[in-house]
Amino acid sequence: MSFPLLTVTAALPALGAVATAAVPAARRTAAKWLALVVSLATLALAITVLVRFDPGGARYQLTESHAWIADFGVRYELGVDGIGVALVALTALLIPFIILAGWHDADPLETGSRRWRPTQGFFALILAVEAMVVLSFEATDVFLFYIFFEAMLIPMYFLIGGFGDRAHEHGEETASTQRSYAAVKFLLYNLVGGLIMLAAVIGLYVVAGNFSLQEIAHARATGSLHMATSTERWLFLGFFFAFAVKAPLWPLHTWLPNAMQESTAPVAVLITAVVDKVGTFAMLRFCLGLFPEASKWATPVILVLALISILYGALLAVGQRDIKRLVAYASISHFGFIIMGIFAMTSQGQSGATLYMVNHGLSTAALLLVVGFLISRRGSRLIADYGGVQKVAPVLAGTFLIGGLATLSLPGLAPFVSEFLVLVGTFTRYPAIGIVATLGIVLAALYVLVLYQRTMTGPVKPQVSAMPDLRVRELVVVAPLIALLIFLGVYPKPVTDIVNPAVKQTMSDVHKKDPKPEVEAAK
Amino acid sequence: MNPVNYLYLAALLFTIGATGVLIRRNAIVVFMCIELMLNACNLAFVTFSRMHGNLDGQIIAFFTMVVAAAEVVVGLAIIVSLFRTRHSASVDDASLMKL
Amino acid sequence: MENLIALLIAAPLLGAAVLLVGGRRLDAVGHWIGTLLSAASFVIGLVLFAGLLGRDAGSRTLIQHLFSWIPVAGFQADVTFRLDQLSMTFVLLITGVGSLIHLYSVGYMEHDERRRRFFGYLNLFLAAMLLLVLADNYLLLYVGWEGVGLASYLLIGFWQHKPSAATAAKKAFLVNRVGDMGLSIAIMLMFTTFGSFAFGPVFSHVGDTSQGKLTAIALMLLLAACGKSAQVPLQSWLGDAMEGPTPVSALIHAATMVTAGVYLIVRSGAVFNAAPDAQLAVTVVGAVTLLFGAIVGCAKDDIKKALAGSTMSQIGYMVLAAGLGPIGYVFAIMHLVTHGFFKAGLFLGAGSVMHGMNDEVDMRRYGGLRKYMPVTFITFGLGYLAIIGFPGLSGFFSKDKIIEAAFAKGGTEGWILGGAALLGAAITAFYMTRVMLMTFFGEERWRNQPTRSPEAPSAEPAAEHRGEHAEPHPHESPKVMTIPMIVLAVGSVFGGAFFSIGDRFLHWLEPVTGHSEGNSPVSAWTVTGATMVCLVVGVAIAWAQYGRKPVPAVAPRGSLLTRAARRDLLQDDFNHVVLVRGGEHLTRSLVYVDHTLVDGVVNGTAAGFGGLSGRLRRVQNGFARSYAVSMFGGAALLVAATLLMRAV
Amino acid sequence: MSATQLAAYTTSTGEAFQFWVLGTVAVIGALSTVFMRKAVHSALSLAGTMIVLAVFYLANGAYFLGIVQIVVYTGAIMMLFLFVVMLVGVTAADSLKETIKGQRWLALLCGAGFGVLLLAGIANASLKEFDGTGQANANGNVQGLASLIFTKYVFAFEITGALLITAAVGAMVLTHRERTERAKTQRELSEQRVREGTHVPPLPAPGVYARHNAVDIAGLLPDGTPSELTVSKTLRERGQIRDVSTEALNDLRALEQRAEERLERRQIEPATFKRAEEASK
Repeated sequence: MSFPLLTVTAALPALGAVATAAVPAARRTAAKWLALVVSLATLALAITVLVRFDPGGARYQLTESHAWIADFGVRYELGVDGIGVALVALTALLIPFIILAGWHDADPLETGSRRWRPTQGFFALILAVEAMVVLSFEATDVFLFYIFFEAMLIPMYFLIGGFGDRAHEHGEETASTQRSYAAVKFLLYNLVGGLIMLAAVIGLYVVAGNFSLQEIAHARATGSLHMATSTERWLFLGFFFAFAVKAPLWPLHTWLPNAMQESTAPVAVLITAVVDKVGTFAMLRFCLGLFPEASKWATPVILVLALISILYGALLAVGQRDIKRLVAYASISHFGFIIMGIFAMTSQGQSGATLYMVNHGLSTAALLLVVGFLISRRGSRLIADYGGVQKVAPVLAGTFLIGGLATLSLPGLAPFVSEFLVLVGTFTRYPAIGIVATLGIVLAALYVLVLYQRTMTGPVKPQVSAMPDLRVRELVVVAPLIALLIFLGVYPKPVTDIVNPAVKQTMSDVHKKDPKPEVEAAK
Repeated sequence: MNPVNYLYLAALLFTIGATGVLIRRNAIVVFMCIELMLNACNLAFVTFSRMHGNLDGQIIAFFTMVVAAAEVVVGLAIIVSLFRTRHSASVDDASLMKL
Repeated sequence: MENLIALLIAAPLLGAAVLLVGGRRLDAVGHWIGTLLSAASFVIGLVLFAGLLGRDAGSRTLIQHLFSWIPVAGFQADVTFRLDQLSMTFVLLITGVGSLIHLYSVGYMEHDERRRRFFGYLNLFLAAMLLLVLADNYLLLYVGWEGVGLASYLLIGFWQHKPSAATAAKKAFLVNRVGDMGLSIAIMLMFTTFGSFAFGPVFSHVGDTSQGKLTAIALMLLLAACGKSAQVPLQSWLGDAMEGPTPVSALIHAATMVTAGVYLIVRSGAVFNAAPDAQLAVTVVGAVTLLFGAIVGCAKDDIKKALAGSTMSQIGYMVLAAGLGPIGYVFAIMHLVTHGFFKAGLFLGAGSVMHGMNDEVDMRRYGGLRKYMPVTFITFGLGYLAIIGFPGLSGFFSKDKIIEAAFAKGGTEGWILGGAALLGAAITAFYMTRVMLMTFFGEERWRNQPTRSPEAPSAEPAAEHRGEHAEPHPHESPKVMTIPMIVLAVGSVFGGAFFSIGDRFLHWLEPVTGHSEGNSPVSAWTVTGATMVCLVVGVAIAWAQYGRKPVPAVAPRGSLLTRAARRDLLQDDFNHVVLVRGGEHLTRSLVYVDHTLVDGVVNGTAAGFGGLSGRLRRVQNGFARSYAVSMFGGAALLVAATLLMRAV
Repeated sequence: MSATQLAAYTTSTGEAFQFWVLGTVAVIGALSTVFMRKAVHSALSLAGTMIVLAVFYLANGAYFLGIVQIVVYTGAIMMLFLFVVMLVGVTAADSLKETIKGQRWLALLCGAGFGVLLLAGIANASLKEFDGTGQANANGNVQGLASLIFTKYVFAFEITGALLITAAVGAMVLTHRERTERAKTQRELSEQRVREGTHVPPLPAPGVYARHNAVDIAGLLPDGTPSELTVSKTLRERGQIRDVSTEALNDLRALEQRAEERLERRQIEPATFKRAEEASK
């Protein structure tokens, strides 16, 4: 029995959460540092996982397996493939930045406010979310995955409902009501999805007799486990619905804008860059891995929905007045790209989608965190309240612009690679959809540049004239993200090397081959 | 005459008691009605024990009595303390179960 | 020697990084760092050029493979550079003109507190442009393609506090994005067709696929070229792009970036040659644009906008030539290079004029400046003669060749295109003469009047630093600005002759682009004669209108065409009405739909449950007795149930 | 064969007669328990029903239970009820008017339905023959019960014991008020009254100034205003105070008039009466 690296990677933040929550109320700063240290340690562990992972080796590595609920064949099974390991690394990488960016978001409000913000709780919840997310990336037992997939909601609910922007245009009362509305909406949406998924999970057990992803997939591949077509399709829909809610796919997306608008920027990053990735990841691993035929059956509809998400999200982003809502709709558009890449069923599309998950995490984090710094300075989320920031805070504006350019996937920055891969992968099999989706890059340029023009350029608004530029802490948060964006844009090979084998296996799961080019040109 | 008649009687009494519980507002009377129901049950038990020719029914009736006694003691104590606080023995006044 | 290629890009890239990240402590020396690094890149270019000349014409292609960029299954994108005669030409043009304009900017941007950043952007542009022309596959070219777009965005919007500048920058980027869409679709098509998008494999397998596919690819490439080179219908951004500082207009929007479209078409010659329909489309676009730009150029009173129109029309010439296929490729590039010289020179001259005139841009407030700024006058004049194709100067050779080639296409197309080209030449002569006369001749209209009427905002806020609002005192610009102008003037005088004598340029480029002499229905001399006639006519009309009569200080209402031309032939109005308004309505209605429909369904369900529970709640009246009733009723039901069960 | 064993497995006509007569009584008692307006009457009629049931137990051969029924229920529990009724107020007759909408009809409906179902169920059970408690009571009913209780049901028995103890303690806890400080002496009370300035004189005796001897009528103060203080606390808490009615005041005035005439005093100005009247209103 080797050292349970994966369990430890997930357990560390969990314990850290408990420890952080236990710090006495007065020692606020201690709690922050504790949380930061724990997250960094987790990052170190994740990096060791990354190093120990051998792209050429078995599909699932560093596996652990213990009997858990013997009566129902539920096992505590962990293991990571290339996709999982990349996402675990992404999560562990982002959390320290999130904590650092939210350093003051949970400080008690000034005297005279009726709400006291439990700092310890804030950071403990973030660590708890990290633990759940990491576990759901690692779980290879369907039931185990389901548990963490659902449990994630609880800390997220409190993070959204409990901690809002420091200053709010309508005052604290409306702020808290809107917050709770957003939190409840988030919870209900995801609970409904989870409920349907639970039904599907039970159904799967009834059909397959156990929950082990590998066993079921193997049994299906060898044909020893036969599923009626209708059964497979129903189960697939059950799973897919939950994942489509989590990684908002039109028309199940409306919880995301509220949640991101009302929560603080770091939490918004947590939602869109970390938690939602579980949805897309699970599509790739469970939907395609367990129900290949049904996946192929549903592909056309899903592709159309993804296409709608791309254009719809982009168009709505153009129409927003609230910066965070704008970013939220942009994310919806990006998730459309990811899902499209997954279901294009080409290795370019799926590698692109996986790469996209990582890059979107980085780019959205960069943009949203800068937005958070901006909002914390001016105390308003409305685009109209800004103008000419570039003049008074050039560094802030510069980072903002780079984040924005990453969001519109400018070549040379990481998201371009993934987006282009997704487009190509889709185009090779569904040219029409690929071409229409390309409109998304124009719209992306539109909403990003309009946002930048309205907030950063033009005459300096009096309210922003005294705005300070980025502080050291904030630079420490943003600079590494930007560096990573540039590096992965110029040299994405390290990630693709890890991802490609896993993608090849997924492709073989669904018995799909890339369409051959019309002319086999000499490579 | 067949002792089944005793059962009919018991059923009748029980129903009357139950209806009383539903109709009356005075807590004490409601309580009396409950006693009436208990007694009806006892009668039924005793009759059964006669029909089956063993004493178990009577035993149950006996226990019922004991429990009823305990219940009455506590219940009346509750009524008294209620009356002390709100100067009324009406069950409708204790309608705080509303949402 | 291949390893030097990366250095070409690395030098300005390093400069950009240093200048943009370095912060304020570099403010003092920043501009010199930028200039030195671009000059270094130019020197490397010269070394490589020498190296290429050292080889025989066949093997003048250098490939440098740096690393594998995006390796995914069949999709292999590498970072590989390709230096052949074509890219060499561009490298020299870009780095050469670029360095000169760096030098010029040192003087021009002297008073701007963000000069360091300006040079950082300039270096970034150089790096991206070099990447564009050195890339060995279309995806890498795409990176440079968007990179120059970014640089142009940043530089157009350099004076961001001016809303007009910010808007113009955004517009430029968006219109370019539409073109980029074309490029990316073209790349996808190549991938699905050839399984690769590197120049080599694609060009070598052109023969193996269908006409339709090639036409599609070529048209998509044309769309991209239209976006980047401001060709109809995507030309609307170039005029607004003049919001940027004048050196930017000279470097990016005259000499180099806007010619990238021509490069793309010439580079993809193999594809275009195999798709005649697409070639026809290219020529049409070129012809239309060269007339369009010329007409716009005639109507503008803003000197930079007038030059922008002329740029548009000159690039129209190049595109037209490139569309003609092997007959025209070489001349397209040649005109591109000469145009790079004289148009850059003209812009720098304009900048120098504005520099001396408190950044006044309205030519109706110039006049008689020749004796105040002689150097500017001479260099500008030489540029002027070059662009109108005065015999012996560079424009004469390159443009003349293009017109010949147009005729040489043969058939009615040949006649139409040639006619358009001739007409364009005439109009060019007209509007350039107009610019010349209004600026340097005539009475001095800038006397005894305020520099600038308040409603016309300053084009370039450098004035705020010098900031006198009295009558301007025209003066010659400093050496650092005049030297580049002189160099460019020299280039624009002798460049054409140097290239054409003994077809040097033709032989240099032929191995890459290939060349074929079309069978022209009319002899070369006839064409030249016709061109001369057009030239004279154009100049004469212009002199009649602006030389003899005094120029009114306020623009007359003018004919319908003039007014339309002042508004860029209503292109922007069209865009505004159709795209902007329509888009706004679309987004607004979608926001509404999202809120009411998509979200409304959900909230409606929630409200429904809420109401239901509200009703049910009434039952919970809190009276123990009514609860007892329900309990009792339940008991009764149970008894009934048991009885029924026994009965059944 | 003794009458007891006889009563075991047969039912004599005498028992039948007894059943029909006493059964009617029991039902009537139950009904009046439900429908009497005063709690006391309900309690009494319930007691009657219980006695009848006791007789029935005896008739069913449950001698021990019969006795226990009389002693425990009628003797102890009903007395407890009566005590509580006294505490809560004998005269507090609560109206039978229904306050909850539809409650009564629902109740009657459920009751009727339930009763019918129950009777139907019993009839359906079709218990024709029965074996009496003959050999069960062979060696004495009490002995039989005892042997069962202390063998088979011994644990239940013990637990009921515990239950009873708990109930007793609970009742005490609920009702008993612990006196935290010692009772104030009369002196301390008067001193406190002086300190607070309330009722410096001792409370007026009821009916003194009211010229009326009822305990439940508030006496009049010197200025003619009635004072509730004169009525005992219990009555006050029960809300059983009858105030000085206007006619009482009127004949009081008439009385004084006659006294005036007899003593030939001068007409006293009606102001005082007015004040008295106003006060009484």
